[in-house]
Amino acid sequence: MSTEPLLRVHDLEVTFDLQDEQLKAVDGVSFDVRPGRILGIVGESGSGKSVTSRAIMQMIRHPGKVTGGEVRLNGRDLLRLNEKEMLAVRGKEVAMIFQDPQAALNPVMRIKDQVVEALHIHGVDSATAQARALELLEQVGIPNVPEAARKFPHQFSGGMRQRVVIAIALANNPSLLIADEPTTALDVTIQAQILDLLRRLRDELGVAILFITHDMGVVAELCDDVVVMHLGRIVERGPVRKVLTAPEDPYTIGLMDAIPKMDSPLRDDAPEQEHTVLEVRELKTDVNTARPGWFRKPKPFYAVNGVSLEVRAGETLALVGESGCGKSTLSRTVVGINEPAGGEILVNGTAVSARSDEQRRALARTIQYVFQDPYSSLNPRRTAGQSLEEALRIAGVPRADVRDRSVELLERVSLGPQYLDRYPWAFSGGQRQRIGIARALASDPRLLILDEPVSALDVSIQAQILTLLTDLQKTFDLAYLFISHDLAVVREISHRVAVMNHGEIVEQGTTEDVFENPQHPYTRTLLTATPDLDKAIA
Amino acid sequence: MRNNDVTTMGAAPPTDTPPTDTSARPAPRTRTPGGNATVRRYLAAFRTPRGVIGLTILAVLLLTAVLAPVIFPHGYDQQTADSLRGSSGRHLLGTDELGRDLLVRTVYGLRTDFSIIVVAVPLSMIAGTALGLVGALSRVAGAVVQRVLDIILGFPGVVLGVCVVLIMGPGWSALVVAIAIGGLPYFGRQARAALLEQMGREYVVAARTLGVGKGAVLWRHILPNAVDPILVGGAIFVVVAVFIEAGLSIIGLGIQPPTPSLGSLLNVGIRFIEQSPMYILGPTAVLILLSMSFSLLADALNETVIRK
Amino acid sequence: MREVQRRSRVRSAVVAGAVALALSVTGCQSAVKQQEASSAGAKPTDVGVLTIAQASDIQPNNVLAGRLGNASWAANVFETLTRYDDQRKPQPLLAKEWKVADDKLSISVTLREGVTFQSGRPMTADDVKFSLDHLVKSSSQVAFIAKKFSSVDVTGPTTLTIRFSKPIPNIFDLFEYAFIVDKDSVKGLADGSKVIGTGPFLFKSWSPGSEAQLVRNDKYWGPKPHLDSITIAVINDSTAMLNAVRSNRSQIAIGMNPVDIQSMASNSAFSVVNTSGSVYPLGLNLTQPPFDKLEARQAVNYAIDRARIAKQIFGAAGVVTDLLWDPTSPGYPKDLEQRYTYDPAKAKQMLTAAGAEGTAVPITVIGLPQNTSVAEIVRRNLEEVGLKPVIKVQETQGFDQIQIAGKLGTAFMPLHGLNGLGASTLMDSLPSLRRGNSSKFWTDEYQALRNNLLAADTDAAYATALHKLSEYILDQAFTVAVVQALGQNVVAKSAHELTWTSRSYLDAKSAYVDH
Amino acid sequence: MLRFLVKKLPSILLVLFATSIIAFLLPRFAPGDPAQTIAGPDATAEQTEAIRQSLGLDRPLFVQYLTWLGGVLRGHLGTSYIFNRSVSDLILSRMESTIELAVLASVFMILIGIGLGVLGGSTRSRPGRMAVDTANTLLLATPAFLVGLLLIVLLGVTWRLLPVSGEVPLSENPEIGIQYLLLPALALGLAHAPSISRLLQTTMRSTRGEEFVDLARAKGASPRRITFRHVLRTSLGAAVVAIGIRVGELFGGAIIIEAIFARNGLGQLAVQSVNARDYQLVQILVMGAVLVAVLSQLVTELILAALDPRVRLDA
Repeated sequence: MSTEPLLRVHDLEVTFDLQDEQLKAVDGVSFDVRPGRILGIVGESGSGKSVTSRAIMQMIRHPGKVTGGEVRLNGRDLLRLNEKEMLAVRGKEVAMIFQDPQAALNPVMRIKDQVVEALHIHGVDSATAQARALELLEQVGIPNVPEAARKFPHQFSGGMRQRVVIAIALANNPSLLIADEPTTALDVTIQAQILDLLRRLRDELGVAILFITHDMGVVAELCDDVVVMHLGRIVERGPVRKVLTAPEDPYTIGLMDAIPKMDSPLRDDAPEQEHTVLEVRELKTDVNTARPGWFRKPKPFYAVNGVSLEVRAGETLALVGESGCGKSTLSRTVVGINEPAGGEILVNGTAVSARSDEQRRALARTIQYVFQDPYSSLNPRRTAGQSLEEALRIAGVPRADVRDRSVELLERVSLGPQYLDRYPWAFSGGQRQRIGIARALASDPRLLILDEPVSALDVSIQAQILTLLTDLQKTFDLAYLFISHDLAVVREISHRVAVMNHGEIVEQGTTEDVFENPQHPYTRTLLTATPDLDKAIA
Repeated sequence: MRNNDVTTMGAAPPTDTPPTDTSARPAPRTRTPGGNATVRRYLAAFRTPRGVIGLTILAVLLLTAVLAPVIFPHGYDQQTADSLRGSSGRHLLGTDELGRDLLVRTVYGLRTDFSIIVVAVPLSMIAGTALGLVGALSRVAGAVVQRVLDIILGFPGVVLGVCVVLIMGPGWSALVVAIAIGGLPYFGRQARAALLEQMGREYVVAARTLGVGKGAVLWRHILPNAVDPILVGGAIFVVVAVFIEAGLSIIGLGIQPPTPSLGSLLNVGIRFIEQSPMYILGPTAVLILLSMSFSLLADALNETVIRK
Repeated sequence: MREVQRRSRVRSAVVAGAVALALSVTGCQSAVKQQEASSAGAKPTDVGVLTIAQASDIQPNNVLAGRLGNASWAANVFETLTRYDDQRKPQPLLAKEWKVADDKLSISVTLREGVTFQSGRPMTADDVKFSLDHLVKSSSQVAFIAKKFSSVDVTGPTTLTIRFSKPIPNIFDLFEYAFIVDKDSVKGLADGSKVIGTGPFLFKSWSPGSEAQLVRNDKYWGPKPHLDSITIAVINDSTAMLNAVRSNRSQIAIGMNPVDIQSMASNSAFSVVNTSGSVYPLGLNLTQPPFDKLEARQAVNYAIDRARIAKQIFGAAGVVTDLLWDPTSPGYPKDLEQRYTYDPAKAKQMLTAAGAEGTAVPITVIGLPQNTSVAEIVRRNLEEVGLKPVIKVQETQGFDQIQIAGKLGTAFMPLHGLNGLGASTLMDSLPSLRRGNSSKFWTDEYQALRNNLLAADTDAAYATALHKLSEYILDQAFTVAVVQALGQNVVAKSAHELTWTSRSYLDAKSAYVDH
Repeated sequence: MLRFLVKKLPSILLVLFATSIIAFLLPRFAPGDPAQTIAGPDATAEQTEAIRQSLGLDRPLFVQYLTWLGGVLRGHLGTSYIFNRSVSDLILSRMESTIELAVLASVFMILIGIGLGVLGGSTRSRPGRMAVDTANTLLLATPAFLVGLLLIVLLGVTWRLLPVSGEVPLSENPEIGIQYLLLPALALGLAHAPSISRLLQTTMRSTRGEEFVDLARAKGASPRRITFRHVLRTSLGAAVVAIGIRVGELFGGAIIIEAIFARNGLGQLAVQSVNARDYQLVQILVMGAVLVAVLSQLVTELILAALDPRVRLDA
């Protein structure tokens, strides 16, 4: 702690020049990063954390502008440098890792060339650069480097791509690495590997890292120090352990409370009933619709491959798995968006299919679907009222009662009647998700399929929606099939858990059993990979 | 899996970066009913610099064309012995080979072009959109329609026009038909693209899972959201339509004399380009203004209505 | 480093391209300079080649008919038995001499000896008989004359006698048209693959729609032609044709736009040769109102502003006349030329009298540029006197078809080439005048007047008969001569000794081009 | 690639087959009669009928179609009624003119289109953008024939720099030939360029918002390098697609350009054959136009695959 700061940000101010207003996205932010340390910047969306990181690189997008403060790297104020001088700093002294490794790599350049370019720009000759590139790829853990180096980004998985991005960042031995949500787009298991890698690089190379994230768990696992940002200001700072265990600022306190924790008490309200609302038997779904030729049959790809499960009245069954494991396909098959290729779906004990509109309507009286993205699940051209009206009319509510019932639905999700005539863009993400839920409740269903209902929301909003869901479940005796990749959330809301991998269910049991005593190795991997706030601090 | 709100800071278009919380933005227009909100968005387009210029040019042209019989009550066929004269006080744009005032003929030519556009473009737009949306009702029919549209698309605009004229004989209706058919694949594809995009949208899926019928989904959810790009496409297609009219008229397959159209004026003007280079000036300028006004409007709409 | 190299390579390529472009524009040879230098009077470089620019393509398959496209070459490859001189007196060509029998019911022809086809085969009386038979089946304008033959008897290798049941005074019109073709290769005419005649030039090549080549026939029976070759370039755009002549790429332009001809006429390096013209009639259908009334038809004659049409559309080439005969043809009744004067008031009054005011008059017009322009003025003129004319333009093919079907409607505007033919031939060859005309006009009196013309055996009698016939046609006004336009060819002064036949075909056998 | 072509073949054949039916039926639905054209204006109905029979035009349409298609498949494109020449000869003799025009026009189109597009897609200053946008808007509003007419008036009539009418084949005299070719090719190329430049410009501007461009900046890459190596390189696909579509349109546009510059190319041949109801020629020319469009699309896809490794042809 005694070393001179590598990076000193002092009183930084960034203003966005919008048409009707001046918006201070970063307002008097100061912090230090010391060599060999990892500083986390945490905050919810719009807190100004990314803008801060971009300001350091002088890469703020139009119409944003740095309007005050200084950014000293090794004592030199980067904000005073002109663009040409900055070119020499970027990638050489400070390097950046981006959120979405898929978007961050040039899709039409071989990965080696992209690494070489980083060296090339800073004057490394061709032969040396080639050799160094292979070395770097090796260093970040790319398997079979000579062959992999010739590949294009799309031929890699997300985790591998992020390793390439890190390799590029490390190319010129920068003293500071800025990582802007580098694991947000990745699955937990991959995230764990990348965090490992970053830690290792810090240890081996002594590079300082400025780590921007919204995830307290990740901060806990990786960072030494943390600053918490809210609405463009720093509200709390200090060593990770101190901030996480004993936050002082009310915002931080609230934030910490909202985060689902892996040691919070489990739900103890498992319903007594044995009535099975939904049963799925040996379900298979073929998602390969691409036509390979005129005369050949497409080769089937089963995203759901022989899955059986049941959801009982009033209970929450969580379906957990990483991206591409088939959990969404499964739920979409149940409501008829995808067509089953085999197996059976039983609702209230009767086999159903959802081929025709008639069948769908019948099914919709029992099962409703809530989508992940509240932005796109509401028609932008229709008001909340119109969206509700459509659902109510389908459910058989007479036109005269629609208005009253709509207000009633809104009340159930804690929204006032004034929202009826608003268009989706006038709502916040959380409000939109509430309307999505209200629409699903229109037909008084017995089961809601909740497809990642909170993963697009900030933590504080997420907590509110989870509470709403629990309340609704109690009031209306609803059953939930809760699909999520977030184990902490799942642990908090579910009675039972099914773990899905490669289209199959690998483990199923009560929440307690699965979390405390996982049987399947995959479940165990998932659990270890999930950043655990308390374990990290302890 | 991806936290959208976080993404906003990094990768979304810069104008979308107000670092407020996801709490509701101040929404002064909250209570406006649907129609007005849409109209407002279009009006906003007309307030951009391009929109203002485009609309002004169009308004002037349209007004002149509509009022032509009032401004020039003697019609476009006042023949005199003074043929192929240059610009003068009496004839601002000079006279044609039969001594008719070229300003008058240009204005009436513009009128003819408007009359073609007004019929052909909406016709093409409606029919093309309908064809493009067929896929929503039947997958097979949709595929077949696309094939047919592909074949029409294979015909370069003028070749298609020549084929239509071959059957119908030259004239106003042949031009309308040629333009309308020419636009089918254009609007059909646009509608289909919008359709495919909308079909993947969650609110469409949501409506389908509710059990809303195909027709209702098409009418309530897909069409309103597909209409913007098609309208912008329509504005761009007007330019194409003007070109087709002029192109066919230039090779003598368009509007027939004595009725002037911008293209038929050019057709004759080329014959006298050595004697009276002035001849083609009026129709050329008006044609460029006309197509420019629509392409500016398309740009303006595109900016404000689609990329919002 | 590689990047830098590549960029400089790209840059040098761009520079090289720009230089090449600049060179090609400013370089030693400029198409525009060429064109300006020559119009200032520079000498052409190529001596023995005559280049002709013409608007329409050549038509070997129609060599026996009069087609504008054949005017440049047909008389250089093929020859006729006789040819009219300036006074329209037949002069020997392939025929050495001829004698009309006293009863005027036969003609004996003696052919020139030692004439061979370009294939090397001697031309005989059999070929002449074959050619005349062939002409009957062709689309020639004068085929109707050959149809009147009762027999063609070959009396020796170079003699033959043609017999007919009634006198044929215009038989030399037929001879003027009847190219003697090689019976062995006549099939090749259809696609232009074999075009063999007896003329001073050989038909060497033809690429349809763009170019044809003739070369000197070294075995020609007459004096050797001077020219090595003749190139015919088909240029159907007026500006391009103007360029071709101005730049001296061509010495002759056939079928140039009248407005362009006027501008060429003022250029001292060129002269304008008047050739046999065309007549632009307005046919009126007697079976349909309002033209079932004589007064209405005559009113049309008063309504048309012939002077403006002639001047505005054709300039110097325009001929203001009410008649359909070639003004240079024998017996032309000059006093009838202005029988109707432009008098819209009178026309209006006559139409009102005939109760035709406000009648819709569809006019079918052949879709040629000059024709449609003429029609425009006619339409306007008719509108001014109270009719409601509507123009329907038909492409040439469509027009011909409707004409044959006899469905041209109330009024129609065809285009007739006069082809240097006399009135006695025209009255049978012009579709507007002949039996079965689209005006549906035919009377005994008309028939009698026509017979009188054919029977006239002296120039004076012919003139009288023609005057009477003309008067009758004018009175009946079933077809209205709107305007006549001279054919005009532009000829560079660097080309000499060009001969134009009475039907305006080019004879280049003694032509030469300045060095 | 071979697999891709094999896969594409059925749909190409289908389009061509459908086109062949349309091309065959079109002139036959039209009023007018080639027999009449051949017979000439003074022919009698009997003469015309005889010609019709000799051409086989009196047989049922279906039979005529099969005969024709069979011939085309064996390489016999038929004989033109008006020219009495084999259609293939006629097309070959006109081909040079149109190909010269189309090739040079394409070169102009691509150079100007990509040039303007890059300029518009990389200029950050407001006046620079506005200049490019204005140029684009103006060009976009000006069809090829108008560009042609303006060039004629400016360079052909007012200043007389270049000849504006007629042609000399390059094979005959390249020096003079190119001068005849420059203006029509420029007119055609210039008019089609802005649709390429606009697409390229839009794509480049949106590509600039991509994260990999940020990464390149973070590497310290210079603006020039970013523009050419990253933004342009990844946006080129959009330009290629636009070029592919335009090349097909260019051949169609050549009809009008040939008419106003008096070039004896295939376009003029097409207009003549339409006017003369020369079925045999019309059919083949329509098929040819569609074939060119289809082929240029195909080539586009191949180039696209070469440019973008993500596009897999045989997927």
